[in-house]
Amino acid sequence: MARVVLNGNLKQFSDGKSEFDIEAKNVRQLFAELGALHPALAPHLEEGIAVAIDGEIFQDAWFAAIGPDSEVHVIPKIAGG
Amino acid sequence: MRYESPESVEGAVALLANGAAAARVLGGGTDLLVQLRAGLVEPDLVVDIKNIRETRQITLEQGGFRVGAAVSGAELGEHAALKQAWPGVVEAVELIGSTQIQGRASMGGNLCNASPAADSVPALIAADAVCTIAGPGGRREVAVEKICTGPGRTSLAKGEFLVSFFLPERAAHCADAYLRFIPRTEMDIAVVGAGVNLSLDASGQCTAARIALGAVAPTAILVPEAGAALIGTALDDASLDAMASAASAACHPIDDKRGTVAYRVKVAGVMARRAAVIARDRARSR
Amino acid sequence: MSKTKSHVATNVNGNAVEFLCEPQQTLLDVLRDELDLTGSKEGCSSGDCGACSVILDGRLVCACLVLAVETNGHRIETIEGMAEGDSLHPLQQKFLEHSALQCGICTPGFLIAAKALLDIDPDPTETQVRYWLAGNLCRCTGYDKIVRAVLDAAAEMRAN
Amino acid sequence: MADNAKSASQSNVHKWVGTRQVRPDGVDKVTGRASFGADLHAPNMLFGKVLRSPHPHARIVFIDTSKAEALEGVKAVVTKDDICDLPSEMVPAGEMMVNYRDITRNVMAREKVLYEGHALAAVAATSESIARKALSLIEVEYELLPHVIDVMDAMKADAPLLHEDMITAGVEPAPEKPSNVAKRVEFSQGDLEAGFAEADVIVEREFYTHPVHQGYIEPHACLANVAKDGKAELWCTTQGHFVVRGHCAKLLGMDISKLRVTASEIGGGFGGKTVVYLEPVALALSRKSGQPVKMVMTREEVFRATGPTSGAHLKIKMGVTKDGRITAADGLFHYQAGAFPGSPVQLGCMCAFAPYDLEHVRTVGYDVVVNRPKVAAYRAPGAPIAEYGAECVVDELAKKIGMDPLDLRLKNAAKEGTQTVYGPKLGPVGLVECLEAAKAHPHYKAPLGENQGRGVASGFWFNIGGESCATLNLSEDGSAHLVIGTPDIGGSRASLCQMAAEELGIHLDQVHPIIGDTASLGYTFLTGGSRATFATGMAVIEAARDVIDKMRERVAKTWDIPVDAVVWEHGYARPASSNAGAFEPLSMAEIAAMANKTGGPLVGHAAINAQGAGPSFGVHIVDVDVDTDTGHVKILRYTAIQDAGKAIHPCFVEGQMQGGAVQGIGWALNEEYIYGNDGRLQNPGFLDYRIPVCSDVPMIDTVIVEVPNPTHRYGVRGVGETPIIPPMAAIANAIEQATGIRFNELPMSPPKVLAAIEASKAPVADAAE
Repeated sequence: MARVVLNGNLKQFSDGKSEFDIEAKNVRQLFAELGALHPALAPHLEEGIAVAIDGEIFQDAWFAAIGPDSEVHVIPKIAGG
Repeated sequence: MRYESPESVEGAVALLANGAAAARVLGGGTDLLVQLRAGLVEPDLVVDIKNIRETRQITLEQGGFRVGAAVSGAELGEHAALKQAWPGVVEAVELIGSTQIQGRASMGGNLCNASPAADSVPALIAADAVCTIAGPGGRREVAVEKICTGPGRTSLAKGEFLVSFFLPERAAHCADAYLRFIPRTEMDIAVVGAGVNLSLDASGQCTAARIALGAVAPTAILVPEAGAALIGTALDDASLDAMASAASAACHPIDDKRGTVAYRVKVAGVMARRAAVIARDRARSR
Repeated sequence: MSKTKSHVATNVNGNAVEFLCEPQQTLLDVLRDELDLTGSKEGCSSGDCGACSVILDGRLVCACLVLAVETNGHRIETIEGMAEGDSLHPLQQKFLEHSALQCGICTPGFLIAAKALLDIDPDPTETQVRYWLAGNLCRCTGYDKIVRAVLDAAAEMRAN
Repeated sequence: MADNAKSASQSNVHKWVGTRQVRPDGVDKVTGRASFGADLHAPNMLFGKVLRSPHPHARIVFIDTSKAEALEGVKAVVTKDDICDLPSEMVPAGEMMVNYRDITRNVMAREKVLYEGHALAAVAATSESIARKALSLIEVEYELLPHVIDVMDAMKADAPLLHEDMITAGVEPAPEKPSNVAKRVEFSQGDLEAGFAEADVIVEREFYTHPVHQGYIEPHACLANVAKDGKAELWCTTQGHFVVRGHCAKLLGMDISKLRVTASEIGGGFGGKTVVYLEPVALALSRKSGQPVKMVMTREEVFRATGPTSGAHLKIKMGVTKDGRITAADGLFHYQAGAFPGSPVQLGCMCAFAPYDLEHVRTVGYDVVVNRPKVAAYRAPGAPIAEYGAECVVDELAKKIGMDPLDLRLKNAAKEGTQTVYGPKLGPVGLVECLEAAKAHPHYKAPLGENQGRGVASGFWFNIGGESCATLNLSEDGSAHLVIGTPDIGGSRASLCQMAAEELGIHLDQVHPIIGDTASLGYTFLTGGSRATFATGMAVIEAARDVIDKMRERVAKTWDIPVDAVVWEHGYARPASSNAGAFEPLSMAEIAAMANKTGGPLVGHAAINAQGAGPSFGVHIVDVDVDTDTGHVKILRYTAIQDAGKAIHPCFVEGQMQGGAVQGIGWALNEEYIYGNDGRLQNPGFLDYRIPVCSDVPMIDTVIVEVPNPTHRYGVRGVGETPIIPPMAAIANAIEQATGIRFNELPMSPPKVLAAIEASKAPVADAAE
C-alpha cells in the first residue's frame, strides 16, 4: 500500500481527507482509485495535476511506477516562463 | 503629407507662410517623427530645414557664437571652442537622448518642441541666449525664455521658424553648468533640470547669476530670486543653500508619471545647488 | 494628402541604391520593406531601443527617426554591410566568442552602435562603452558580455 | 543506466559538454541574416491591424465595420464573429492553466472590453496606412462601466465585477455571490501556532509590488497564409509553436492537421510569448481575404495588450529563535490576474518559503481579476513576488537576532530530504553550496562607504520537463542534422548540439541544428520553465543513442558478429574486444557512406515526456549606493551565484544569471505599470517604462555551482528562471543597510526612496520602524 497525500486545494474534494493508503502500480491506477473513493476529486485529477513519487516529480505520467511503500504526493502541475 | 527641403531661409519661410494649413518644421526629427508615428500630428507639409547652411553652422560672432538651429548635439559636442566657452549649454544638449538621438537632435528642435522638460532650454535661458527667428516680416531677435508659452506651444507666428541661437562672449571668471535628475542614468526625460550661469570678479565674488529650471512649471523658468541669493556672495555653502531654497520655492510643478510635486520641488533645489557648485568651480578655474 | 512618391538616391553599404517612398515612410520602413534589409530591427519606432541603429554619413542614428526622403544623397551603413566578404568584423567575431547575444534581436543595433564608437575612439573605457550604448536596449544579457565583447574587440583592433 | 555501457563518453571528462563554443546560429545573428517574427514577407501580402478598446471596462453595444470594409484597399475585417466562442475548458499553456473561454475573449472581446487595449476588431489591407485608416472607420458603441485597477480594491464587496458569474473556487462552502476573486489556494504543513510559540522573535510585514512587463525587444509578429482548401501556414515569434498550433486551431475551428506553424527566430520572450494574441487574428484575416496577412504589434500595443506579470499585495510572518532557527512561516498572497483568471499565485504559494527547511508553514493565495491586460508567464512566474517578501523578512529576522543573513540562511537551508510545503521531499539540491560560495566570495567581505549597503537573498525555482522530440538525420558524409522543437531563445541550439556531439563522439561542427516546424517533428512543449536544455536535451541524448545503436547493428552485420560485440567509442564503431575479431574501427562517416547498402538511411529519434527536472537555487549579493538628496539608488557591485546542476555551455548559463539579475534590478528600482484614474496605462513605451540601460549596471559577476541533477545524463538543471528571483529582496536589504529604512513596496524608485528618507529625518520618524 502506497502512502498518498493530497496537497493544496485538493482535499476540498475529498471531504477534507488528505492522507490515504492506496494499492496502485502506477499513477493512472492511483488516480482511478482516488476518483472511485471521492468522485468529486476525479475531474480535478484530469488536468493541472502532478505527483511526487518518493520526492521525484512526475507530470502527465500515467505509467510512472508506484512502489508498494512509495510515498506519493498529489500536487498542482508546475511549469514556468 | 508633403516633404520639402528648401536651401534658403527665404524658401523655408515662403513654404511655411504660403504652404498648407498644417505645416511642421523638421530639424533633427527626433520628436516630430515620434509624433508622426503615434498619429499625434498629421501635417500636410513638413519643411526640412537641414539643407539650409545657416541652420547647420557654428560661427564666431562678436566674440560669441552663432549656432544654427539644426546643428546636431553630436556636432555641438565636437566644437571645442564652444564647449570651452559654454560647457553648461553643451552638456545640456548632450544629455538629450541616446548617442543615436545625439546624431540628429538639435537645440532648435528641443526648444520649439516646447516640452517643459527639454534639457537644453534651462541652460540656454541661464546663458541668456538669443534666438534669431525668420518669418514673412523678416527677422527678429528673441530671448530664449520668450519662445515657449506652454507645453507644446511657442510664440512663433505662422510662417516663422527658428534659424539660429546667439551665445554671447564670455568674460574671465564666468562659467555655466547644467544638471538634471533622471531615474536611470540615460534615456529618460528630465524629472528636474537646472541651468546655472555665474560671473565672478577677480576676488571670487559673484557679480551675476542666472538660474533656470526645467520640468517644474509649464515652461522652463528663470528664477531671479535664486540668482539674487548668490550675487554679492563668495558662493559659500550658506549662499548656495539660500539659492537652493529660492529655486525650490519658485517651482510649481505637477504630479505625473515622472515625479511628484514634492519630489520635484525638493530635487530642483538639489540640482540647482549641485550645478552651481560645478559652475563656480569652473568659473574660479578660468 | 498627396500620395505621390518621392524618388530617393542613396548609397547603402557602398552600393548606389535608388528607391521610391512616401514622405511619411521612415528610413527603417524602406530598409526593411522596400530594400529587404531586415537586419535592422524595429523594437519601438520611437528611438528608445536602438534596435534599428544605422550609420548615416558617419553618424549613429535610429533609422526609425529618419524620414526616408531625408536620405537623398547620403550614405547609409547597416548591419548587412558590416562583414567584409566572408570575414566578420572583429566586433561580430567577439560577440560570438563572448556569447554576447542570447535572443539576438538587439545584436545588429549593438554591433552598429559599437562600430560607430570604435570608429571614433579605438580605446574606450568600460564607462564610455556603457554610456555610448545606453540607447541600445538588451533584455537578455544584462549587458555584461556585450560590454566585454566590445572592449575585447577594441583591444584586438588596436593590436592589429 | 545500463544503456550507458554502450556509450563510452559517460566518462566525466567531456569533449564538448561544459565547454564554451560559438553558437551554431551565431553568424546569422551577428550579420542580420536571422529571420525574426517581422522579417518575413510573402507575395500578395496584406497588413493587419487591431482595433483596441480605449476604455478599461465597457459593454460592447455594437460594432459597425461597414465603413472600414468599404475603404479601398481593405480586404478583410474580422470581429468576435470570426473567432469561435469556446466553452470553459482548462488547458496547460506556459506556466499556467488557461481557459479557452478566456483565451477566445482575450484575443477578440465578445460581450465586454475588460481593459484598455483589449482587441475587438481587426482589418487586413494592402498597406499599413490603409489598415490604420480603416480602424478609424470602425464604429463601436460602448456602454461604459466602472473599472478597478488595484488588487485590494478589486476584492472589496462593492468593487465593479469583471465577470458577473465568477464564483470563487477553492472556498468551502462555495460563496453564493460572484466576486473578482477567481480562486483561493492554500498549502500548509505542521502546526503554525506551535511554530510561532517556539519563536523568540516574530516579524510580520506587508509588501506591495506592481505589474512588470517581460520587456522583450521584439514585438509580437506573425505572418498567416490560409489557402482556399483550408490548409494554413503560420510563421510567428513564439516560445512554443506547437502550443500556438493547438490554440489557433481551437480558436478558429480548424483541423489541427491543416495548420503548420513555423517558429521564427524569437527576439526574447521570458514567458510572454507562451500565449497567442495576433496569431489567431492573422489566420482569421487571411482565411477571410484569401491572401497572406502579416501582423506586427507596435511597442505601445505590446505594453497595453500583452501579459505583464502580476502586481500583488502580500503579508509575510516568520518566527525565529535567538540561536537562529526559523520556527514558522505564514504567507498571504493577493495576485492580480489581469482581466481573466490565472495569476501565478499558486506557484508563488509553493515557492515563497522553499529555500528553507521548515516544519510549520502555511501559504494562502488569492487569484484576483482587475481591469488590466491578462497576465502572462514571466520568468519563474509568481516566485519573484512571493520570495521577495519572504527574503526581506528573513533579512529582518537576522538583524533582530544579530546573526549574519547568510548564516541564518545556511542554518535553515533547504537540502536533500527537506519536506516542501507543496508536496515532495527535495532530492539533491545546491542551496547550501550556493550560500557557502556566497560567504566565501570576496564580494561579501569588501568594504563599503557612506550611504552604501550590501544585501543578499536566495531564490528557488522548480524547473520542469515535459514533451520533447528530437531527430538526428545522418547525412551521407556522416554529419548530422539535429531537428528539435523548442525555439532557441538564448543559445539552446548550442547546448543541444554539444550534447549530441558528446554522445556521438564527433566534432561539434558536424552537428547542424534546426528548429522543426509543427509538421516535421512530434509535439514538443514550449521553451519555458527552464526546460529546453534539460528536457529537449534528454530527447537529443536519446536520439543520439538510438542512431548509435542502429550504427552498431549495421556494423555488426557488416562484420558478421553479434551486435553486443560492437561498441561505440569517440565516433567509431569498434569490436568490443580482441576475441570479437580484428576489425578496423569504422567512423560515422564510413558507416553513413555505406548506409544505403546496409539497410538505408540512418536516423535517430526520440519522443519523450521528460520527468525529474531538478530545482535550482540561487543566491545574489548586491552593493548599492543611495543618493540621500535625490533618492537615486546606484548598483555598485553585483554577484549572482546559482546551482546549474551541470553547465553544458557555461557562457549561456552565466548569461541567464546576468540577464535575470538585471531584469530583477529593473523590477526593484524603476519598472512599473503606471495607471491614471481613468484606468489607462500612462507609460506604454520604453521611455517611461524604464528597463535598465547599459550605463545603469556594473558587470554582473557569476559563480556557477554544480550539484548534478541525478535524473539527467549530464546532471543538467534548468537555469533560466531562478536568477530573476533574488534581486528585489537583495536590493531592498542593501538599501535598508545603507539608509536604515526598510522598503516594502516595489519599485524602490527615487521619489519613494527620497520621501522615506525625508520622513525618517522628520522629528516623528517612524518610517524605519
